[in-house]
Amino acid sequence: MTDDTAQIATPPGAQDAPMLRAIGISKFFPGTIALDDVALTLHRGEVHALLGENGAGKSTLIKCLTGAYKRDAGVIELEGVAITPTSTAESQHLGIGTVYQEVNLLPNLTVAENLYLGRQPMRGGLVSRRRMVAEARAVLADYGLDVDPGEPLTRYSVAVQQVVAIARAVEMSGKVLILDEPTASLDRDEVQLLFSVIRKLKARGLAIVFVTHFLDQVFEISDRATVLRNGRVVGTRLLNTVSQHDIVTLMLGRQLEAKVHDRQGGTAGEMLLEVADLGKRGMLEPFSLALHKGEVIGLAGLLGSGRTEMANLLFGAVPADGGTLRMHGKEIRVANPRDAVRHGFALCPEDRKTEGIVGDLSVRDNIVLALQARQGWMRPIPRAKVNEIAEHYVRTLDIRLASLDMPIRLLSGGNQQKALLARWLATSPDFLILDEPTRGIDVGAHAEIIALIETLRERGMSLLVASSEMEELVAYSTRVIVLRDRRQVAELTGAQITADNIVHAIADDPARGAA
Amino acid sequence: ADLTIGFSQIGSESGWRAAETTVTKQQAEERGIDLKFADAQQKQENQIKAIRSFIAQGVDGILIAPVVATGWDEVLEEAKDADIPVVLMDRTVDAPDDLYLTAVTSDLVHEGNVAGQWLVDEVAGADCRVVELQGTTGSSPAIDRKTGFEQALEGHDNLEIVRSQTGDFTRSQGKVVMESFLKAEGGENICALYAHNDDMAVGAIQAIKEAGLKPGEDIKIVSIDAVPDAHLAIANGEMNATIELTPNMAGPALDAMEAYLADGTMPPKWIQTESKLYTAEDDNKAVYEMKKDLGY
Amino acid sequence: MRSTHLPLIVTLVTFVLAFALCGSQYPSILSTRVVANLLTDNAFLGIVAVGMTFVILSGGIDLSVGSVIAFTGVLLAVILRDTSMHPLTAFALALVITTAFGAAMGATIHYLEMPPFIVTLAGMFLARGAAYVLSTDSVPIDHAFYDTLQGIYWKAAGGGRFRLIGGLMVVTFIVGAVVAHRTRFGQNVYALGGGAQTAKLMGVPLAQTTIGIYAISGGLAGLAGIVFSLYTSAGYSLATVGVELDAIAAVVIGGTLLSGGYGFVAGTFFGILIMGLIQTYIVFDGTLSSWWTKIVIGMLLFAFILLQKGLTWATTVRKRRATGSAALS
Amino acid sequence: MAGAVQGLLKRIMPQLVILAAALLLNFIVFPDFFHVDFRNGRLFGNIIDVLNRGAPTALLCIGMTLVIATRGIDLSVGAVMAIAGATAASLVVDGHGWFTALIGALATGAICGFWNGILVAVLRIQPIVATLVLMVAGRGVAQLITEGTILTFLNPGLIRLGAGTILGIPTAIVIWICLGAFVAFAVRRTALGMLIESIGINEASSRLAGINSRVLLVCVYLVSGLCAALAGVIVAADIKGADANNAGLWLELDAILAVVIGGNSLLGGRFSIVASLIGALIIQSVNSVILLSGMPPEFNLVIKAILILGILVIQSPKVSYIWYMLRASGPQPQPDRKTPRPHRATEEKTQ
Ligand SMILES: Nc1ncnc2c1ncn2[C@@H]1O[C@H](COP(=O)(O)OP(=O)(O)OP(=O)(O)O)[C@@H](O)[C@H]1O
Ligand SMILES: Nc1ncnc2c1ncn2[C@@H]1O[C@H](COP(=O)(O)OP(=O)(O)OP(=O)(O)O)[C@@H](O)[C@H]1O
Ligand SMILES: [Mg+2]
Ligand SMILES: [Mg+2]
Repeated sequence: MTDDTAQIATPPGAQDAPMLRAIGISKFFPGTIALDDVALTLHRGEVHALLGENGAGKSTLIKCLTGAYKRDAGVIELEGVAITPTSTAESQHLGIGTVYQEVNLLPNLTVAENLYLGRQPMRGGLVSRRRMVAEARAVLADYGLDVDPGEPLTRYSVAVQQVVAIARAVEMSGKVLILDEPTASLDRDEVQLLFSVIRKLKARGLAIVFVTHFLDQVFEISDRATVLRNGRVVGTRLLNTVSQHDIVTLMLGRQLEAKVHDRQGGTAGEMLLEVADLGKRGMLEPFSLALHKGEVIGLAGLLGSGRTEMANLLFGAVPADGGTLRMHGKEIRVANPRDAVRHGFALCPEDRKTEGIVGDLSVRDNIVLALQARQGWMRPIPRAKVNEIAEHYVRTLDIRLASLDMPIRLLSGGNQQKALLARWLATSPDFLILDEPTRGIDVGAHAEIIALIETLRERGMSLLVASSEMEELVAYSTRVIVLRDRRQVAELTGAQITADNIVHAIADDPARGAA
Repeated sequence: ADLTIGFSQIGSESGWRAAETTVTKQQAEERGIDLKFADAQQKQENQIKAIRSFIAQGVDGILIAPVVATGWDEVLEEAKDADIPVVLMDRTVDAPDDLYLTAVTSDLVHEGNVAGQWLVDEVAGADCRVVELQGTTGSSPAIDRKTGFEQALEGHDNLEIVRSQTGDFTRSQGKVVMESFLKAEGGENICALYAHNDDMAVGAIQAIKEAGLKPGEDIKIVSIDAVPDAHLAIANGEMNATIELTPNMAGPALDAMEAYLADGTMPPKWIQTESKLYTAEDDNKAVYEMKKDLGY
Repeated sequence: MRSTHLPLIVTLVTFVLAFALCGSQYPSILSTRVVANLLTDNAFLGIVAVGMTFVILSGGIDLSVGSVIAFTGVLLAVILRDTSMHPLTAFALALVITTAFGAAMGATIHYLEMPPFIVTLAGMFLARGAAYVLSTDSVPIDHAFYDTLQGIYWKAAGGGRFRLIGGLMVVTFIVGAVVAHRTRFGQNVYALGGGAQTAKLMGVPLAQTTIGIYAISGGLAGLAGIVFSLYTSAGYSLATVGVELDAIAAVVIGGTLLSGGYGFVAGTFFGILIMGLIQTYIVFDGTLSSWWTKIVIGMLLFAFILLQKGLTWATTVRKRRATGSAALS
Repeated sequence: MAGAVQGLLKRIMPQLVILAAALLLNFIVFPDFFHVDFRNGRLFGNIIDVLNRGAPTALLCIGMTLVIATRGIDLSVGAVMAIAGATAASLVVDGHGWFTALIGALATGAICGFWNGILVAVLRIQPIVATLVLMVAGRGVAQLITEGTILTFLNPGLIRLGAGTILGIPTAIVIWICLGAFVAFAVRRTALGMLIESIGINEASSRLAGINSRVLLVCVYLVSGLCAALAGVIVAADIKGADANNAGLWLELDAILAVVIGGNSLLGGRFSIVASLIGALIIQSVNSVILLSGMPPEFNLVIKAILILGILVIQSPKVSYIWYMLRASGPQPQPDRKTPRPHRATEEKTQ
């Protein structure tokens, strides 16, 4: 379809000149055309959703707009004036605030320093730390965040960091605010807080770009949506004129047939793993767990409830300070990831950037890494075999890449996630732990991964999946364990597994501050 | 009463230096002096620090083997104020000479001169292309021994220094550089080698052998320090001459110190140690046996 | 106390303990003389270390400083010997040259994306080589102005002389601390150390900051050169070999992480004092042979690093326990 | 297989070009540079010297390449050389055979490497500092063994290791070429290479992928120690004596330089031992230019600095990126591998 739809799709309140207009943006990478003649128009006071599959070019477009990448072609006008920002700093001065896909804050600075880097409040020519902290506290309060801005950022969870990043971008943006998958690691309440802030800014007449893979969020907050596919704009829509279904079809270029799963015989298979009061002081209360073959246990809980901890403890990534594991009835020791892998465990970590990918290694090597590690360095996997494995998973998981030799860090976020999944599937584990497996994954892939989990389960693999998405948990779990304050508070089975029940189990929760 | 004396040594960069340290300690022991030893790791700042600490500690006297001639006025003044006598060893400093008691040194220029003179007599008018292995660039032995040697060669046009490169006073560099000399000039075109210390000469000897030439015959070799290995080489006819730089500077130094502390007798401002020339005539075997336990 | 201040505290405590310990063994260490000597003798080292702290905080390293000090010394000496230029003019000239040199290295590092280790290594050769070319021999400086500067000191009870250069070092540290912790440039340095790419996305001007950092380091090395020439009233091309390693060690002992992003200028000050103390102690002891001196220095260095690791580790573990719940409340 | 060779060639092409240039420079300052003849049982010529004198650096940078690939650095190699040399010397002086001496030296090297490895991998001390300790103390240990003297020995077996020849080729050359070839081959024919790169790029991820990063790290430093020990023995044998204070002094810097000239990132990750070895030869040819040029020694450092800088600038990622931009595109050449170096410098930082 052609772009005349864009003209049709102008919001009613936008007869005045657009805030930002980008025309004919192109960006080439060795072996990829990331963006091909992309046009994007942002009006004052509109929230504009930027949608597309993984690797469609959303982040790249954003980076071109903000000068993080040098665009190869195209014009960008801010309030009718052509601009060519060569660095983020420049676009910030122009009043374009951005949250990039991965949390981009500095681990060594405090929350306040991160928030005010580059524009610290000064007194007498010197940075006034006291004012900085005070103002930071005030700002973060708007986001329902009660943290000590004087503490190092790393003391707080991914979620907190994400919110800080957003707050920083908002503070920066006088005219345009760009959010690349800001809600990926947020839970419902935080999303709502974020949306209320967005509405305020909207009322102030900012133009806001909003990238996400959660369509209901798109429809909740956005006025218009521009859809990319393989680096091309395939259409811009007024959201009140279309249905989710249309958008999905537009994104994928095909119908997405939603398949409904009916799970019988959840705990049919024989006992695989028995965990007896495994725990670590200050991280997770001791918990017990019995896992059968062909079972998918969903881990539900709010941010900071300890899901990641549970995953890490089981995998030996964090040494537990008590508890036993019995596999096939006999006791095993899992002191570190190596033991875990040897016993057929696998873990897709939550933080793919720092704990998942090995950025500079080729996609191929990344996929076989775990398998090779298990085989030991003495027995290298033959080249042919490696290619076979890699190609197989690139096909089955539909990983979009220029070549198997490209460094994995050059893949788009979602595709990195898939490659990591491939790494672990290649070891054909008995027990697969997934921490937020669908974070940053597009709707199509989302469905595929849920289907994949299904098939793995049917093949008799046992899984433990931590996720913040109720629907998703409901979709594949045979059992749901609910965590709160680092403690197991409920377990739902069979018919009990409904979004409402999970929400309730999580919800009646007295203490809930940060994160 | 037995004295406490601080000794600030440059370091232990060469066999000779190690020997000097050993001898100094022996001398102190014989005299029942409590010697406080400080190794400066080739750094002047460390020497100055050491001296200051000695002063703070209130020692009776200080021995310094200065790493370089310049830059001692300030700290020597402090020593003077605390009236602690200072004796310089194996190198003078350019500071007002009322700041130190005396200096026990050889004359570096003279050493170079002796070496040059020996070579002049040795070749007796015949044409001779000389290669020179300098010490560490910028170090005063390197500079003075070069000067002295060149002075001796003045007016003898049959002698010409064709190549001169630094061998850092070390055996391995001596060998490496000599190798390049042999190739660049052609071994047969080199008639003599002058090395600023024996370590380099010993290295060079090996290079010459590996080039299939006879050190000592095809190429005459003269160097300075007279360390045991040099005597051995002379004894084996692989080297021709070496000028001794005695490691025993402490003997005279401590004598002067003790005399002064006892009844304030002022020693001469400069106690020069002799620069003895050793050639094949001397009984190098014996000297070797005698020296080899001095910790060279 | 913030968890971030821990390394600083640790170093301070370590120094006090060590000082007391030495004092108990050699009472004369607790004299004004020794304190004054610590300041005077380490003045030039301290000043370079301030620059080095900035470089290391930004995740870089500067191996050239030792050579730059020597170069500055020789330059001054030669100028004062061969021309009638007034020392102050010569100082200014030297500072300009060394700062420019540092900036040039910074520019190379940033624009050519070359690792600091290598660029400054080449810088080290270059500066030392330049010193040789100026003069291989050591050049004495005698100029009335130098004598007046050297004449300035406060003689404390107990014979300790607090000299001008010691004061200069302290001032440098204070200024350095303010710049690092209370200016935007300082914050950018930390940001750079935390992650250049992220810092870039957050709008930190990389080029400006990197060049600035190495310019500062170069400039301070120049200043240290001036101090060193006052200290020895001479210029010598073989001087201060390997000082860069001493400076790095001091910075690290001072609790700054070589990987960048974490540390304090003040910490470096105590790092310097600790190293000075080690040497003083060895001299007071006076029984160590050349080789044992090296070994002991190495072992003490190791001991300090270990002590820091231990303390830091112990406390962070407690911290984390705390956070576990803190993060939620 | 052929593909692998081609890949290697593509990888080391810049280094080869620079080496050629450096040798050409030698030829210009000294026309007989390439002349080689056979004198009293050994090949004799400047080229041979470059290969022979390059041996210590070459041996060092075999281990150094691996260490740097893991994002580390080993400043202690110079000191380890001294220790190993001293050990070997004192052993033969005490009347042991040359083989015992060699084994003894290698053992001490292994111990030193192990020590560094423990500090880095187990105690988690930053490599520069961790190895700085041994750099400072190591020389002391070496002098402790020789008691400050230059320990001269006459054991022909040991001397042959440094000054001897095999089929007319100086032993040192044979040793470093063989060892280099062996290690380079070993890491690529096994999975070691990939695993080392992996922990160099992102250790957290690698651990989670089940790689035993600790053991691997220790091994890498151990190898570095062994290489240093071998180099130390060769240097000592070459001058028939162990010079504790000067053996391998500042050689660690040359080794690191060689690795970088070999196009390996100091930030760890992808590495090529062959390229590093060529880097070592490049450095040695530069030294040779200085010696042959006959310039007065005070210019040595300036010349070296300028030549090195030139070399590094030529192959700096940015410049080669511009190169690559001039020549039309191809799939992922060096630039994109290197340009984002600062990039990774900065991610996954979790102090
Ligand atoms: N620096 C780069 N070099 C080469 N290819 C790149 C680079 N950056 C991105 N790409 C490619 O460009 C395409 C678009 O990537 P981009 O990150 O914009 O996708 P995206 O829409 O953000 O996907 P996601 O929803 O997963 O974040 C992908 O195919 C990616 O592999
Ligand atoms: N090692 C640690 N030290 C201190 N605090 C930690 C540590 N690990 C996690 N936390 C804190 O504990 C809380 C748990 O975070 P975590 O991400 O594990 O929870 P979660 O249930 O997995 O939430 P999500 O995975 O959705 O982010 C976070 O607030 C985090 O700040
Ligand atoms: Mg993206
Ligand atoms: Mg989690």
